[in-house]
Amino acid sequence: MILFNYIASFFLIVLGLYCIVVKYNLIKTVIGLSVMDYGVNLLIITIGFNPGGTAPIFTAGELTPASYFVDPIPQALTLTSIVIGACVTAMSLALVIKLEEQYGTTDTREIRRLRG
Amino acid sequence: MFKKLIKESTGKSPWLFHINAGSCNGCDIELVSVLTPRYDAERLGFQLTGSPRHADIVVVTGPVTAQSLDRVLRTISQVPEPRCIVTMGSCPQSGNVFRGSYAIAGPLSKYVHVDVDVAGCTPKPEAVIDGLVLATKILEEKRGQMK
Amino acid sequence: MTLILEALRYLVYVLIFPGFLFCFLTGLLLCGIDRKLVARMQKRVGPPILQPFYDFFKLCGKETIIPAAASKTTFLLAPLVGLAALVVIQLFIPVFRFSAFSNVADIIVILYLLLIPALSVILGGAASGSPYAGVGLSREMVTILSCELPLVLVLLAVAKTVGQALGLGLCFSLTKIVEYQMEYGSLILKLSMLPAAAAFLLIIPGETGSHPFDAAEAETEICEGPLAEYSGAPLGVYKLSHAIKILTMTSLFVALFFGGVGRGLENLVMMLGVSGGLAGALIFLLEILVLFLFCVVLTFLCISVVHAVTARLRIEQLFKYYWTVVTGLALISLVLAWYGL
Amino acid sequence: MNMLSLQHFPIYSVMVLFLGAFLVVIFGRNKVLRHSIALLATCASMLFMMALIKPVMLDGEIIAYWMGSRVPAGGYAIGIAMEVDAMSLFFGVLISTAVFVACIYSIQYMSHDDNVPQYYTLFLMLAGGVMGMVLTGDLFNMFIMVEILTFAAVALTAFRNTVTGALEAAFKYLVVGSIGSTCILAGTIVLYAQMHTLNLAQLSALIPDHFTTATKLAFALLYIGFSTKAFLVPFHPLAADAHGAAPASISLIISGVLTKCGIYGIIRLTYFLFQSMNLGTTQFLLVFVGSVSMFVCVTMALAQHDFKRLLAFHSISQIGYVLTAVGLSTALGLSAGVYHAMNHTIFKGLLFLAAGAVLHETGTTDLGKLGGLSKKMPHTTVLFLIGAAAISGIPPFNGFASKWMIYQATYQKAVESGNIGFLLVTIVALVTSTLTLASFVKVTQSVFFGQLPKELEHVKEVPFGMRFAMGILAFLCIATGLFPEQVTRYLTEPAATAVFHVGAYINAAMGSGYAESAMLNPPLAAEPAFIESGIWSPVSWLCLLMIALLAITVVALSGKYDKVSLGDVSDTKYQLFYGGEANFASLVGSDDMFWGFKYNWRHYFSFMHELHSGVVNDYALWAVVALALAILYAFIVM
Repeated sequence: MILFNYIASFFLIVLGLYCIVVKYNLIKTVIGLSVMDYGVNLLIITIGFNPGGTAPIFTAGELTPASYFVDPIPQALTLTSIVIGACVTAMSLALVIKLEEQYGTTDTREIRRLRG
Repeated sequence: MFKKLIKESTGKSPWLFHINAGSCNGCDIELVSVLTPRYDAERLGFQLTGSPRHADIVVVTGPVTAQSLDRVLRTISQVPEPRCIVTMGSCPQSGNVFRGSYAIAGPLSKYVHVDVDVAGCTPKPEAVIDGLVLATKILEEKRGQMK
Repeated sequence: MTLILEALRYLVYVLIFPGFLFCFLTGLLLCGIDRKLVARMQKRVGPPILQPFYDFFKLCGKETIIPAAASKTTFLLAPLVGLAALVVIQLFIPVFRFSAFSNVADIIVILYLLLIPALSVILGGAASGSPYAGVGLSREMVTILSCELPLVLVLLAVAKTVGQALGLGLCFSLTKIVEYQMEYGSLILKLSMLPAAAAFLLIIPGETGSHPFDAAEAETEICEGPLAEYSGAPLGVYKLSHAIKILTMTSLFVALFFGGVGRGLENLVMMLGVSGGLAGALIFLLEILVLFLFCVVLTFLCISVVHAVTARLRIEQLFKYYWTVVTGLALISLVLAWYGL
Repeated sequence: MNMLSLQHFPIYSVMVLFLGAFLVVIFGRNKVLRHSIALLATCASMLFMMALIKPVMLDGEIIAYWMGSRVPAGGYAIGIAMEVDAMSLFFGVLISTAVFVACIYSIQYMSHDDNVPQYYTLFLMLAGGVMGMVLTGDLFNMFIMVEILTFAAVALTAFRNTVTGALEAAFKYLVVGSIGSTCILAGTIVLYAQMHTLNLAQLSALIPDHFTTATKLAFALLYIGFSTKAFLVPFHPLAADAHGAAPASISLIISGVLTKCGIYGIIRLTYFLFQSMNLGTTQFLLVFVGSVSMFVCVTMALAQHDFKRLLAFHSISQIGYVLTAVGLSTALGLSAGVYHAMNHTIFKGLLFLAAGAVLHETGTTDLGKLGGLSKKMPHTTVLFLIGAAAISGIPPFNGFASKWMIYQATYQKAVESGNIGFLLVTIVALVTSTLTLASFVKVTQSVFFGQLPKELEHVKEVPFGMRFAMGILAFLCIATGLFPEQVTRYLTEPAATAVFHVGAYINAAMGSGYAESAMLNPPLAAEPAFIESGIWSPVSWLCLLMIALLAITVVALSGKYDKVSLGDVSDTKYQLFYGGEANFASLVGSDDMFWGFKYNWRHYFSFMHELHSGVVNDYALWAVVALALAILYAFIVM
């Protein structure tokens, strides 16, 4: 099962990159970025996952060396990463709106005043 | 001492700037021939320069056409002091065969003080060298009068 | 007391030998000899050998016009900086065993210092505001670019050869390079250094901006390029800098490839049986004389002959020539030096 | 001051910036308050860093600060740490100074813009992110700081969204920057999966002995992530776009500071985490990428006709120098590399601020439309010339000192290793330096000298505040150039030494004895030797030049050669010589400037022009290809 998670996360990352590279629409580029982010998030959470482990929430005295729980750090990392991903999406969408206003298009092939 | 050195050097190193004021090119070719191995004006320190700012002696050829007058005067004014103006050939002195044409604004001496006239159509290289040496003397004198 | 004497000594270095006065006299003399030689090769009488001196003093006595479009300070200061830099380079180049300031700069520093005179021409031209200067300075810059690559290769080859022989790995100190040659014979005698010397000989006319590599100051097409608006004393300083650059490049060549000659001179004086302080003075004078003779021969080879037999190259031909032929020569030398030949 | 209170300085210097950002949001409407908050925050941050110079640089202390005093227990770093060794501090001092100068400059530079409070908020966020990134001791924190700074930098690039290309540049930067950040995150998490820690010190202790395929993948991912932040080839088009479009004070930060973050990341990655710099393959990777960056970007810069875009390409070219020197893996190389990094921040900052001054007064940075500004803006011209001379490596400015060391280092490496490839690097570096000079000659001629176009007659000198900021940098340019010995002794050599004392870094964070117990070959001793094979004493050289100049001037004046005549343009005598024509505008186009050179390289230039197509997909594709190549390189060769 875990293996499937890894495959899925790498598939998502590659899918996101593919979308960024191949699609000429700004919105699709942003979607590609998000998909790539989710792929990484899935990877993080998979790394921290222990099959059959409990939630890593303990009160004082409850934690023993025999306690079996999922790794809490990747979960914290994922939360941070999700927040950052949301920010990136919001920011890029804001830029897309402005770009559409200025250039009158969302085709990346026409948004190339800076080149050479 | 420096002043004397400079005065003597001025006589030994006159640099030429050549202005073609509508010439037929006869004088221009003769001026170049002055610098060729046969006459070799460089032995006296003469040198053709590319810019009026470097020149001591301005050599004007041609009858000073109305078109060129403004340019000739501007270029002459851009030559630093002390300077000498030499006209070469009959054209800038009298207009030669072009005299009386509506397109001629000459002679040059109407507009600026000309130091040496070398007459002829075209003057022989020997005459040109003679005229230039005369101009050199005038140059040296002018330098002597400067403070 | 010793401090004052030291200071006086350095002042003499800077002002008289090998500094300003030496540069002034020798440079202009070399320039005059060059003009005379070219004239003789063209079957002309030619100007007197002292002609550059006359030119210089005449220019000093002329009016200096500053165009309204020029930036005054840069326009007037640029030629002085260029001249000062050249004098300073001359201080770093050892005259056989004698070197005024040996522990201040190495050959990479000299490589960069050689840029400053050219830059002063560029900066002065730019400050004059003339469009002719614009064209001229762009060509000047391309000339610098062209010469830089082969020059770098030559210097690296020399550094490698000497460094290897001294067991240092590499040697960038010019004094050490000359000392090495005193000990083991001139570098020109080495097989691997022959192409480098040839390349350097070809670099000399390019660096000094003389025929056929004078596209930057082509007086017949772009009115002397960067110097178009200069008149009077600043122009004289530029002419002087040009003359001194001939001296600098040729004496650099002597220091790099003919350093071993100094040993021969010492032996000669020893054989004559002179000893003590007199011998030192004699050697010193001989060295200066020999250096000057070398400079004259090199000027004749690289500047006069080339001037007399070639026509001016276009700027892109110049670039191509330096980055193919001359760089190729220098590269051969570097590879040979690398494998210790 | 005792060590205990000094311990808190790193966190203070990061927090004042974030606090400032927060306060500007609240009190930003008041102009005075806003400026004083920004100035105070950046100044305080700089002072905190300066205060650490003595204990960290000179006494060799390494500060490890654990948030909430959660010190490592049982050999595992549980808490989040800030670890400041000489290398971190070096970059910290550099960055905080640059930020402070940019802040001074901003006050008058941004006075005509709208939404200035937001500008300062983002500016301080950016500064805080950068400071946090170099001072932190935690890999994930590094990622967060990288995200903050990327985010702020993108927003600031798009800040003047009416400027041509600002939004476009921001979007491209965001897309490729996000790919880079994602790479850093993925690399971090792969390392975490292997080592179960995120602390840099502990990772440094664990990775060298557990070098598996997965860590190789992490290396490739982290390398690509950091090189996106440093804009190394093939990410250089982003730098050009972003620097060109951002306000000048932000260009200073992006070029002088963000790129340094990338370099810092790469140093931490290769020297500390993986300790793989003794491998020829890692050296080759860095030196190769560095040399290619330095050459490609300088040629790209030659083809530019926008002032700031040209500067942007140069900044990557100079980063190429830094990376090359760092990749040599010698003490001298590292010292030279960080020295050049410092110098690059100073002179490139100066140049960007000068470009900003031109933009502020004329409203354009197009080289074709400018000219003759030296008569209108004399101070800016002088300051620009100092910067241009420094970046071109003209002695005695600072660029020369560090470049000189880099040449020594590369050539020494070539001789020591017997590898003729390093010799090629020396030659490329020297030629690149001349090409740099060429393109700055072009800028000088087309912006500050030459003819003044009619539209620019009204131009005035920039306000004092902007000149003051530039003056500080110009002073630093000269000072660090004149006293290279002092700079290397007090700043760069401690930083380079810290790199060779990885064991001390680990022990400072994890408790003494940890490195010896956890590692098979603890890298503890290794006193690096800084051997220079050349001679260069700028002060005596400058004295000579001054004496010579003085002597010549005295001779010139004593001969009464001062027949200088000045006049105005109405007198024909003082007009320029145009073959006799009256004054007419004729500019040498900046594109035609080096025709002789470009003609011979025309195929190369047209190829490069085609390649930098400006389409974001292409740049993303380059990123993906670079990632793939890096992974392949790590798997196959390392």
